[in-house]
Amino acid sequence: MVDRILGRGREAREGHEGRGDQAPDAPAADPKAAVWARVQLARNLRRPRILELLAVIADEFVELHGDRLFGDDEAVVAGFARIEGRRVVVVGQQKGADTEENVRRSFGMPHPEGYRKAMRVMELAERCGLPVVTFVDVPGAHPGPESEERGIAEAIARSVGLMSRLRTPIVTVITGEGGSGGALAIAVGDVVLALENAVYSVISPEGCASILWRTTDEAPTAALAMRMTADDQRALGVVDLVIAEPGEGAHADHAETGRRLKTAITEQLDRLAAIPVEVLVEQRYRRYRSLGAYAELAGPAPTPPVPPRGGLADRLRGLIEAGQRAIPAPLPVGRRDEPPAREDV
Amino acid sequence: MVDRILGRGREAREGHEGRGDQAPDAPAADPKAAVWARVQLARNLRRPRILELLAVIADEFVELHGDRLFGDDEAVVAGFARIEGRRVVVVGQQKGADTEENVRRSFGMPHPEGYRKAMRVMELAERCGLPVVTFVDVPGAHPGPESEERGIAEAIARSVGLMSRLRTPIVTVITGEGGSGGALAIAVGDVVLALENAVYSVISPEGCASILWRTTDEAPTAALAMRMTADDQRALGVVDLVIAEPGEGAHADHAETGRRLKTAITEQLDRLAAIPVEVLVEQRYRRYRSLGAYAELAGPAPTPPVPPRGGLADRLRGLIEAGQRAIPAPLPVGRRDEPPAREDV
Amino acid sequence: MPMKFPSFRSRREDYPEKMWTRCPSCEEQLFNKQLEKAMNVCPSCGHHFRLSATMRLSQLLDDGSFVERDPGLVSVDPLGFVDQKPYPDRVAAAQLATGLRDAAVWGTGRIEGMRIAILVMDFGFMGGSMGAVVGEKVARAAEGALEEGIPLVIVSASGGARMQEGTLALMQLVKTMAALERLRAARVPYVSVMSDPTTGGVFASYAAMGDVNLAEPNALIGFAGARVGAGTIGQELPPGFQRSEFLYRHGFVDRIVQRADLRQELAQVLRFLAPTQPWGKEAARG
Amino acid sequence: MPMKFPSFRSRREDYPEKMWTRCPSCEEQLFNKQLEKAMNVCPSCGHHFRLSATMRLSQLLDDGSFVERDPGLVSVDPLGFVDQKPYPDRVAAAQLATGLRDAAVWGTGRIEGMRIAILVMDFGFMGGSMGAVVGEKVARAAEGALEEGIPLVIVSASGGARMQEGTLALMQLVKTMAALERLRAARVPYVSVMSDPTTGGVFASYAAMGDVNLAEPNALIGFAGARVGAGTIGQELPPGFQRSEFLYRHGFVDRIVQRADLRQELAQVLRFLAPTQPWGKEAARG
Ligand SMILES: [Zn+2]
Ligand SMILES: [Zn+2]
Repeated sequence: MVDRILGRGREAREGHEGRGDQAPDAPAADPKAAVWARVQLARNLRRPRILELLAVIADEFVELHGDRLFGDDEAVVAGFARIEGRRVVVVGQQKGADTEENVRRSFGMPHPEGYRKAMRVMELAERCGLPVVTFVDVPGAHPGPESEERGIAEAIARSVGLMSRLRTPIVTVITGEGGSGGALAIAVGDVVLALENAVYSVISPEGCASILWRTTDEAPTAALAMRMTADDQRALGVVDLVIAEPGEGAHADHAETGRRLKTAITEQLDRLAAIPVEVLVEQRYRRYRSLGAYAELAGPAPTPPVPPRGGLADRLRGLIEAGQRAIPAPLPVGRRDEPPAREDV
Repeated sequence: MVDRILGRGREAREGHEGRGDQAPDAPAADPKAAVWARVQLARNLRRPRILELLAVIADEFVELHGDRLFGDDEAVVAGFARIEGRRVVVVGQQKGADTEENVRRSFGMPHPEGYRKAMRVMELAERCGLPVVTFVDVPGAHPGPESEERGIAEAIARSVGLMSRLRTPIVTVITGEGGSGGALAIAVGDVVLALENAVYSVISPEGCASILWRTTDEAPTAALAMRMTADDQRALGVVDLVIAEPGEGAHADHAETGRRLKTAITEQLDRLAAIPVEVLVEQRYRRYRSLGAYAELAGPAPTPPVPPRGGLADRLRGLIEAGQRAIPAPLPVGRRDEPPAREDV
Repeated sequence: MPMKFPSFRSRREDYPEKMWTRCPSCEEQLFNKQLEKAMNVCPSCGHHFRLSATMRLSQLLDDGSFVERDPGLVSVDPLGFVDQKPYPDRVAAAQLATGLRDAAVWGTGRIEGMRIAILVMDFGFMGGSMGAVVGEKVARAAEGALEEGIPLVIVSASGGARMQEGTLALMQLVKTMAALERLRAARVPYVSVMSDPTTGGVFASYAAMGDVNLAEPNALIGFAGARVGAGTIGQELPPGFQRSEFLYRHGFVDRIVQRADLRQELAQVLRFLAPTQPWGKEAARG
Repeated sequence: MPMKFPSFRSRREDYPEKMWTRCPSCEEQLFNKQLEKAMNVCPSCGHHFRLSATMRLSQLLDDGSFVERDPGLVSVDPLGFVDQKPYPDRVAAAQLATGLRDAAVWGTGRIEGMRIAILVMDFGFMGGSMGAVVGEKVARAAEGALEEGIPLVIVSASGGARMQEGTLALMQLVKTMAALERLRAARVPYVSVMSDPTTGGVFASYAAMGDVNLAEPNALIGFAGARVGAGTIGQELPPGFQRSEFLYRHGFVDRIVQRADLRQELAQVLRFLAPTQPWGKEAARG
């Protein structure tokens, strides 16, 4: 039996509660409260997002707009930036500073055109040989009907696929809320950094709680169970490096947060620039290929034998030849028609 | 002085009126009436389009739907077909047989998603190594505001660019109305065939007449002036081969029209299959690179010298240094603000 | 890691046989034998019941052609996840109920004589949710198709990523898409078949990205849960929202195919997709 | 082919100098010298007047850096096209009026020191329409940029394809796009600048397809003529239809740039686009 990744999971479970005491309003003694305090910090409205961070990090920034297909989604910011002389392409989600801007930016929840803009600009980065830096902070992709109509799932899938093979370095920073597929769509990188109070999860704690505990009141319980803090994510191997936040947290000191991020990003850019692109892309493939824990048992195939085809003629033949073949009964059909757990991812 | 393509233009002007007498209701003596009769034939509602032709030509047809971005535009039909054993990808515009179907198919005028579906399926053809056969019959791309909003120009430009470099053979057939950019978007090929009564033009005769003659009554005059018949287009080098129609025209005999087309298409497919793809794509580039007539004069540059930059400082410096540089007056600005001829292409 | 694996008993022992099933769509009472003969499609209204992985394989593949690969992959519990019961207990219960080790089965087989790699999902196993085992199987199926140069077919049935594996489940979107991108670059065809339901992270990765996307009629296909969507945004949902026909109309499904036609149409599409030149790492096709 | 080419006299002789121009937007009377100093932008309301090719080049390029290429290309009359006057007469009149041989000028130059290939269009020459000469110049500009490994900039101002050259004008869409596709494959950057107006076949080919698309404010940018669109469909047009801001909102323009900022912003974008590795047929950049 092989248990490939489990070690990292164990580490997450045992090692990293120690930093919980840095989170304000959260006694270290209560891990659930500590985690929930971090979720609140990650969602703090004054937390710096791509534009606030670029104001500190970038010497120069030229925003590019539009997906060349349908629209310009202001929930995603993309463009050229210069970071201590290094030319890069940047992509990130952006919320608004006030209600008017929040409406314009769909409260930071991208529609498909936001991800399609990101893809266009990342492809441009690949052509120009510019590295990509992404800043991830999103409750999730926009869940409205227009988002579904225009193919939010297709956009996420395509963007994830594109980033997995993009022939240029990608540095990803989870700066705030790493909300599921809407985060992942711009968070596939050669290296994944996270700010200390950032969180990353497959589903919102509220969504998880409402499905598994049947009440959103258990969101803190779900948050703890999902091990969504930056430190836990590092222990799982999903995040490579956690960057400490100054003082009370990133929201209280954009400038210092930006400076620390800048140091980390430039270090990574310089490290990745030294790797030949073929090697880089192969390493990135391996990085994601190895994420996820499973065991592999030896022994006989456990799946029930496949019965002959179900066409009427075949089926009749099957009945006539009964005894020669084992025809297991199909699963009772009723229970396969329950509604699915729809909030997954 | 080089006059590269003019010979073909001359040929078009002088040689090919002879077949006009095949058009019914049109005395050969009046070339304008003959051309106009062909325009009417090309627009005949019973003329076979891609689906009617495939019913005759194809042994097998599997339609594919959707652009994977926004919608499925039924004004464009795309899919796999088998033509006498040869697997191909087919693309074409389709009108409806009745009002209900015409509404569903936008009267055969594609929106951007129609061309984006075509591109998706042509890229699939390239990956699978299947040749592409396109059937062109369209008054023009859909001219409505939603078509503009979703980027009809971008879709046409991208499709034309894609076809110019697609690494698989492309056979294009103009079967009816070759209406401007909306036709061209699926009409870039290694070889361009046309049915005898097909027409091909840069703008509809009505549109041309309304701009240049200030009345649509002169549409037949414009049609003649634009030399839009299949024979004229062959003489210009835009069309490579004209396929005779049976009896009164394609609309009167779909079966025979299809059989003739099938012979021509399979001949071309077999010819193109023998050409290495690198050579094929280079020849296609050369085909379009050489279309268009111009002359090239020797002698000094005629463009007025470029004045120094117009920034205020530069301008002042320019005035101070007057006499050292020639500063021609700009063109009177007023006449540059006339409305443009908007119906072009 | 202590984990008990169920013995794989015949499921006849686990489920008392019922004679009748009520169609959730037309409410007709259907004789089970009759339903089974009709490929689990309601003969009265055409409702497509969900299929087990083995039923799906038997309906699609040439008799006796399926050879399962990587049957030994089983889920572990990287997060130590406990909700109302521990994750390992949920897995064990699903194994017991379905006779499967996880929500996907992959292997090679033939369809109208053509050799393919095929992965089918089973909604009966924890809602067909995708954890590391499903992701690993999809990646191995894609890599196997690439290695052998044979087309890949995936039949999806899933509520999305498996919450109990946290972001490691989310990372399976990358793992699967990265493998499919390599398949595409090598010009090996991939056909996605979406059955009821295909939602969340499975729809937002491999299910959406076939060279050709087929869907069974009226299957629920979407990204965000209808509850999430409507609740967050407070908008009314359009009619037929997130059903196959909605996805078809919006350009994400090539063809909606009745179950009775699926095998034949899949074979037809695969015959067209088969590259004219050999592809994949080897041109060897048996 | 008999065709008289005008002598290229100073245009001061052709146009009596007016002292004042009325702004079509705010109706202010503007002193021409003042307007010229303001780069032909109304100082009162910001209306961007159209520019001649030479004015455009002078505003964008480093002084004295422009070297014209292929100045000898002139239109011929492949169709023998006569409407209310013969096509050659229209060309001759336009040549006389503008001092240009056709509606586009291309060459090499520098912008903030960077060497680029640049093509600018002149709406004053038959509505900036694209016939074989404009198409040929765009293709040669793209091929020149590829050959030398320098970025390409095109400033469009056009009503579309030139009807008088029939489908040969339409074929220029293919010629230009084919050349641009080769540029893109070689990773040489291309920036499109759309000025008032950029419509029809020019918008439906190279103007829409920049790696970065810039547009001047309130420029008319669209495919179908508003008359055609509204007439055919009988729909009301949305506000701001086919203006730069409309195109920006719908995702087809990266940035709307005031004329006063255009040179600087173009240079900035070009500095970012310049590949980190040499590209094009040679890496030689002067
Ligand atoms: Zn029923
Ligand atoms: Zn004004």
